[in-house]
Amino acid sequence: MDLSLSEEQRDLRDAVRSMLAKAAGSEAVRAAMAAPSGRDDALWRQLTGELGLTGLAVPEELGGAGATFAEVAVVLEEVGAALLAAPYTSTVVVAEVLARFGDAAFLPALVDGAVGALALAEPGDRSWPPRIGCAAARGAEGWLLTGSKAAVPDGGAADVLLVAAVDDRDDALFAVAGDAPGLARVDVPLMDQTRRAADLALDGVPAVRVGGADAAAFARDVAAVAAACEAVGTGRRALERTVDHLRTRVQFGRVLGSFQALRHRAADLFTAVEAAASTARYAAGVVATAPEELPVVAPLAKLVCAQALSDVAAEALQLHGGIAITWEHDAHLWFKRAAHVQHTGGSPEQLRRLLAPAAGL
Amino acid sequence: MDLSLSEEQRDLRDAVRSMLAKAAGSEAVRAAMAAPSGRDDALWRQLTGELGLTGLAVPEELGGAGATFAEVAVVLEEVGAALLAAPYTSTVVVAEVLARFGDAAFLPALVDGAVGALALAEPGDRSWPPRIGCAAARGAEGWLLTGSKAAVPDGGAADVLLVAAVDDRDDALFAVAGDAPGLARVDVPLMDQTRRAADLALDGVPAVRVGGADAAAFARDVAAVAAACEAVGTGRRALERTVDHLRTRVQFGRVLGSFQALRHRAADLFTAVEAAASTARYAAGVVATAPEELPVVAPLAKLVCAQALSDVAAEALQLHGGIAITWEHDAHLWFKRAAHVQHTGGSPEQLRRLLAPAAGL
Amino acid sequence: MTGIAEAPGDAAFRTEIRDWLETQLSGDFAGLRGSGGPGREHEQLAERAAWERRLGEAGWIGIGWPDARYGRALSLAQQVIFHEEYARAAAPGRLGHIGEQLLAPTLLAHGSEEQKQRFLPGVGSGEVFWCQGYSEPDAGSDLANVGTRAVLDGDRWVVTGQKIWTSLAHVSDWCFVIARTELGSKRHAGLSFLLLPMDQPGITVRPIVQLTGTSEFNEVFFDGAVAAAGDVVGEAGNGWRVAMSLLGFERGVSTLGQQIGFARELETITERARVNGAADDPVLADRIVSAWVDLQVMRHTALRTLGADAARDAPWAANVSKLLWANWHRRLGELAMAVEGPAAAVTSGLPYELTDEQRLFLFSRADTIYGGSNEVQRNVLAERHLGLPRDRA
Amino acid sequence: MTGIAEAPGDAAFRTEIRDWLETQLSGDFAGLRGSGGPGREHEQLAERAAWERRLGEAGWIGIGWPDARYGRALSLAQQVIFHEEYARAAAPGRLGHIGEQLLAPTLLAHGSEEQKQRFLPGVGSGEVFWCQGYSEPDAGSDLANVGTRAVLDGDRWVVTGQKIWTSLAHVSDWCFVIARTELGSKRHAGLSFLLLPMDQPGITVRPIVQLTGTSEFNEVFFDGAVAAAGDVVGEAGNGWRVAMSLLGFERGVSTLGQQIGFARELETITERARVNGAADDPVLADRIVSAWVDLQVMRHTALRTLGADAARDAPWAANVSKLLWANWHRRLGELAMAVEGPAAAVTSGLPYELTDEQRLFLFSRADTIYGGSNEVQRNVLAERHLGLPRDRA
Repeated sequence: MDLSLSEEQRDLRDAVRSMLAKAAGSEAVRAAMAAPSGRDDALWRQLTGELGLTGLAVPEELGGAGATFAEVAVVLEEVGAALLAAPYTSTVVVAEVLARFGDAAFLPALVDGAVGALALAEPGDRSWPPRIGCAAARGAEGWLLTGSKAAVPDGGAADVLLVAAVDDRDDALFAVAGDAPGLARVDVPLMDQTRRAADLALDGVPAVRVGGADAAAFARDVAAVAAACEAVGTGRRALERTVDHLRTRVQFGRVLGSFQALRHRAADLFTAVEAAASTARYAAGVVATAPEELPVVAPLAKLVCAQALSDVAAEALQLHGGIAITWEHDAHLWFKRAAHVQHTGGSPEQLRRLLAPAAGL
Repeated sequence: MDLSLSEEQRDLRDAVRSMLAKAAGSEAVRAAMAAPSGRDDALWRQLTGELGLTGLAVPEELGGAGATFAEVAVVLEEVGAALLAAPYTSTVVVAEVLARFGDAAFLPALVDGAVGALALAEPGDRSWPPRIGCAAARGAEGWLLTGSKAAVPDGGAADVLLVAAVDDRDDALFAVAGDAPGLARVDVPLMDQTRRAADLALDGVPAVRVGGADAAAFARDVAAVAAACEAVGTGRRALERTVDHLRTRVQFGRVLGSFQALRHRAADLFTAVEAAASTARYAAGVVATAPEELPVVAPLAKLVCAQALSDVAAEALQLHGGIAITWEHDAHLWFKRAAHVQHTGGSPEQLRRLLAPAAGL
Repeated sequence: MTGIAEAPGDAAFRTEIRDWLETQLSGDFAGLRGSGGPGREHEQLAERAAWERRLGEAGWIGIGWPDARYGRALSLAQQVIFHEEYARAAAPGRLGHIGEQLLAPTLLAHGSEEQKQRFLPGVGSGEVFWCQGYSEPDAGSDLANVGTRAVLDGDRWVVTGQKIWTSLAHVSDWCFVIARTELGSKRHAGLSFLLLPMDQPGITVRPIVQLTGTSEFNEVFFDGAVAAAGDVVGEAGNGWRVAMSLLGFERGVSTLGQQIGFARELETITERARVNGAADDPVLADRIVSAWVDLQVMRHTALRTLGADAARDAPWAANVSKLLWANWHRRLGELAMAVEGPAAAVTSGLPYELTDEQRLFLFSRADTIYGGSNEVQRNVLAERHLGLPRDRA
Repeated sequence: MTGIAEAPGDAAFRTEIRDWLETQLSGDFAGLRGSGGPGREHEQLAERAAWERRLGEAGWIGIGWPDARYGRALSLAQQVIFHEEYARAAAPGRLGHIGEQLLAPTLLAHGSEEQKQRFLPGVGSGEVFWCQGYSEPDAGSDLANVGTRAVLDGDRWVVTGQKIWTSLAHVSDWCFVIARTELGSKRHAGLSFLLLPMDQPGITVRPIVQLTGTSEFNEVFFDGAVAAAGDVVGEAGNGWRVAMSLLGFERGVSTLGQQIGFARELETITERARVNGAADDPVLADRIVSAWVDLQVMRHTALRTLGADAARDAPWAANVSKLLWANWHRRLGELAMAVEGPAAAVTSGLPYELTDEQRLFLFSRADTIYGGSNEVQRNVLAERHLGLPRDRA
């Protein structure tokens, strides 16, 4: 596994970046934030069916591009950088899980614009990994799910939901169609308005079993890796914009960047972001080539990248000064995104406790 | 309680400071470090019998100056600033405990140059407050102590030892003469060579009961306050010396202090030290005027002042650069003192746990 | 132990103000408890204006003004007691504090007798509200970078320019403004401290929507706005000195009251942690205790800076206190979110109804920027109190 | 998964070096395991010199030198494997690394054919040791502030001045020195890169006693010391460029080996925490896991900077890696002390026999100062990689 970006990966990055610069700039993000769906439908069609970005790591015979999650990670960084208000991350996580565990029935749709969502956490539970109370029972024509899920990312718009539930033996993972009978979804308002989430109530919802506890764990881990990659992109962009500000903003008769105290803080943030980026990239490589490492590497990547983003976003506010406190400036969007990533999918303390055995404790 | 230094307190501070500047400069400290006793005997006589600094808070009728622990705190800061290699801190703690709880037999000697020491922690115990295993039994002519104590500060030279032991009911505090039969003392080598400590083995040592659990707790708390005041002095001096270095050392054609990144770090350290100093001063006032607050204020002061000193000492090394890594420079003495204060008398984590009920947890 | 020396009568004074607040805030103004704090400056404006008049009637405005003709010249201890009790009662955020605590001390120090007589009674009665026109959009932390100009035209100043981060501009009757009155002057020279009525055609107030979605601050545009020729405080051209002495008034006795508010915020978060299980996480519990510890340290530092010899003992008080409380409050916002856990991501409702924790988390980011940013405080400490060189321009 | 692409044959290579080290370090050199690391550079010098010769005989010195006439020009992957296995075996700290990893690449890049032939075989055989004369007492982090002068006097340079922080000067045969060879030149101009034999009357080595009480570094005094006229590398006056290219060689393949050493240190501390009860403190346990997490991140970063496209992908590698490892190692020293608890204050014995934890705690303070201090790394990152302006002199 070579962790430096290859020429092909750089080309992919540049193409996605320039496309998002045109189609998903700050104004577009704000329009999507205000839209009930939380997204620009035309852009979503372009990203999926047209460019095939949700199918990058889907095998060619299922309509995908046959690349790996390392290439998805390249896109995720750009998606994070643009704060793209679209269910890209959720969808590629579901695609990766289905490509590895599922029957392939849902995959062509996901490549072509259908939305995926992963439903893990349940109401009132603050543990991590989440405790699964949702129950799967065998009905006459297959599995039926009953229970509830809390603040499922992109759960409202999802065409395919992967739902963690307890079957007769253990945690397991099930696929549910968005229009399945017995499924009720209520949008949940988020502080990070570039995201959408929904609470789910499941009352005997027909479902297809994707896999057992290993599938549920794999899904959780891939979601953590995806969140990490996205966070790296947001953090790097927030830092670039902050450095631009330091380079151009004049105070006390000189550009801010000529103050060494600010330069040194920028250098420390750069170090944090690029170190985190290395870990995110390693984790993305592991999804494809060494999934047995995921139970350690995925929480590690989420922990490190969420922290790097939090550090950058907080300093981006401070280094921008008063303007950053206004609604018009993007700094609060990075900051809210950082808080979202930090507080969902396991707190730093929980993730470290999860990693304690790997650390020898 | 007025927490700003009064004119009298400033005079006391200036007098002690100028005396120590002459008699306890860096070379004197290094000579004392190398001496088996760890101190300059002539200086100790001057500080005690001559100037009466160990008796500042001892009532006049017992030979003291009749001031309060707030004045002792002023001296402790200077003692800490000079890294005075002498059993001043241990002795004033014992004097304060005896003035409050003891019969007064030992006090005149302590005012006149005798050394006091407080023996709490026991071998192999890393809990805080320490678990007391040392046993006190009633003999024919009074109490007899049996057990052992670990790394008692100034325990080797002490003429009067206050020893925490368990009597028939609870923890209690006993006074033991340094030459009491059954007491064996072995010097313990410390990383901070400006300090001395000894392990004690007690085998039926005759002792006078000073008080019960409240006396033992009071002694522990006063020792914590004294350590805090001393740490403030060391931290403030380390910062002053570091700021002097920044003001005078030229690199890249300019004085170091003209680099804003270094200035800002110095400003943060100044804030930490002066905030900690406020808490130490409050705690010293509480010793005299509101001892019922000590169980909270004493660990608080030790926690905060040890941390401030640790921060300053670490940055003092970094900001001095290579020279600070050499034996000749005083930076390593501050740094080792900081580690000593931080790791004895309760770790930061332990002290915060101790404070959790006060914090509402 | 309050920590600051109290005189005979202070206990009775404490009882008096406590009882008065209890009566008022259980009666007509019961709905105002907890209203109008930071991040909630936009709430219940009419009721809070009435509350100011009630305070004025009862003689609780200007208690620290040293001139007994206008204020009550109470002792430092009694002023602290007032602020402590005010905070303890969760009495509402003050609409009149800029007039009372910034404008009035400035007039008392630098104003003419006529100005004092004309302006102080309205402030003291809680009927006239003031706002502050200092910061400008291009200046950032550099207060001396003043672009707003005022030209003397007969018996009036004509003011043109823009101020920003002006709290309460939309409810204020008057504004004090630093403007450049000498053409071509630079930096600190040639500035004047002018008093302008807000209700005039030359002034436009535009609220700034903040990251919370609410508005606490405003931009104020001056386009041929007018001040009477005599409404300059100190002398024309001497505005920098007047303005800077005002910054000195911002600190002081209200600190201990502010800390009571902080303590209440922390208690709420701690209680929440006990209820939702966050306190069972020992690492989070350790952070909660750290926050509590640092609050005690701030209290001890405030007590020290209110001591009799504080001017000698703690000349750095304003800068150290600002750094401590701003950083503490910002960390408290982070802690509040951590205690919420995954619920921290979810708001109370549409369109953008933040939870208390989210509001604290977001709004406290401004604490380290406004009122002298962390960077400015560090510069001042390093240059003025540590004797380190200034940055070369 | 090693993380760096391996070729066929690499596994066999790993087995070869592993077996060789196991044999050697169980045999004649069994006493050298763990010897001579940072803070222990003074230990077992004679045995470690013999070990260098054994390495040389076996062909393990110069494996990465690109010129096959002198070295083995092994692949990056194989060099990494060598360093990993060397670290894993706890083989002793290298006495010859300055010659092998700094001087040799410099000669290969800038030296004459005659210089290569004369000096490289001695380095490659482990028989000739080198030290580095860069830093000067008045210069601190400012390497271009060179006061040491060299004057050409017939067929020899006569060198006068002082260098400091020179590791291993007391055991070295040769020293490479940056000296000012053009009278009156300033900063980077007029410097030359000279090679001097250490065994001559004009050179005095004085060990620097460090905060540990031991000596790792030296001052080197040049008082009419002599270098042959031809023993200048590159051209006279071109020394800055030669010296700077050498700094580039310091990073690279040894990083992953260094991290294996770090992992062993952390494992020891973690094990100690399990045994002495420190790990039962959840806050300390959290810190231990943090240290482990950050070590993984350093490993991923090292892998990235060894990738095929690293020059484009991570041009900042040297600076970021130095900041990461130096800060990590310094925090590890603090963690080691916290794990010890009250025992951290007590040494192993008189006169000043430090424990391993204390040695780590104290010695790791140098990590953020030497080899480009944290401040220098941040300057370089800000100016070179973020495009922020330089500080104005």
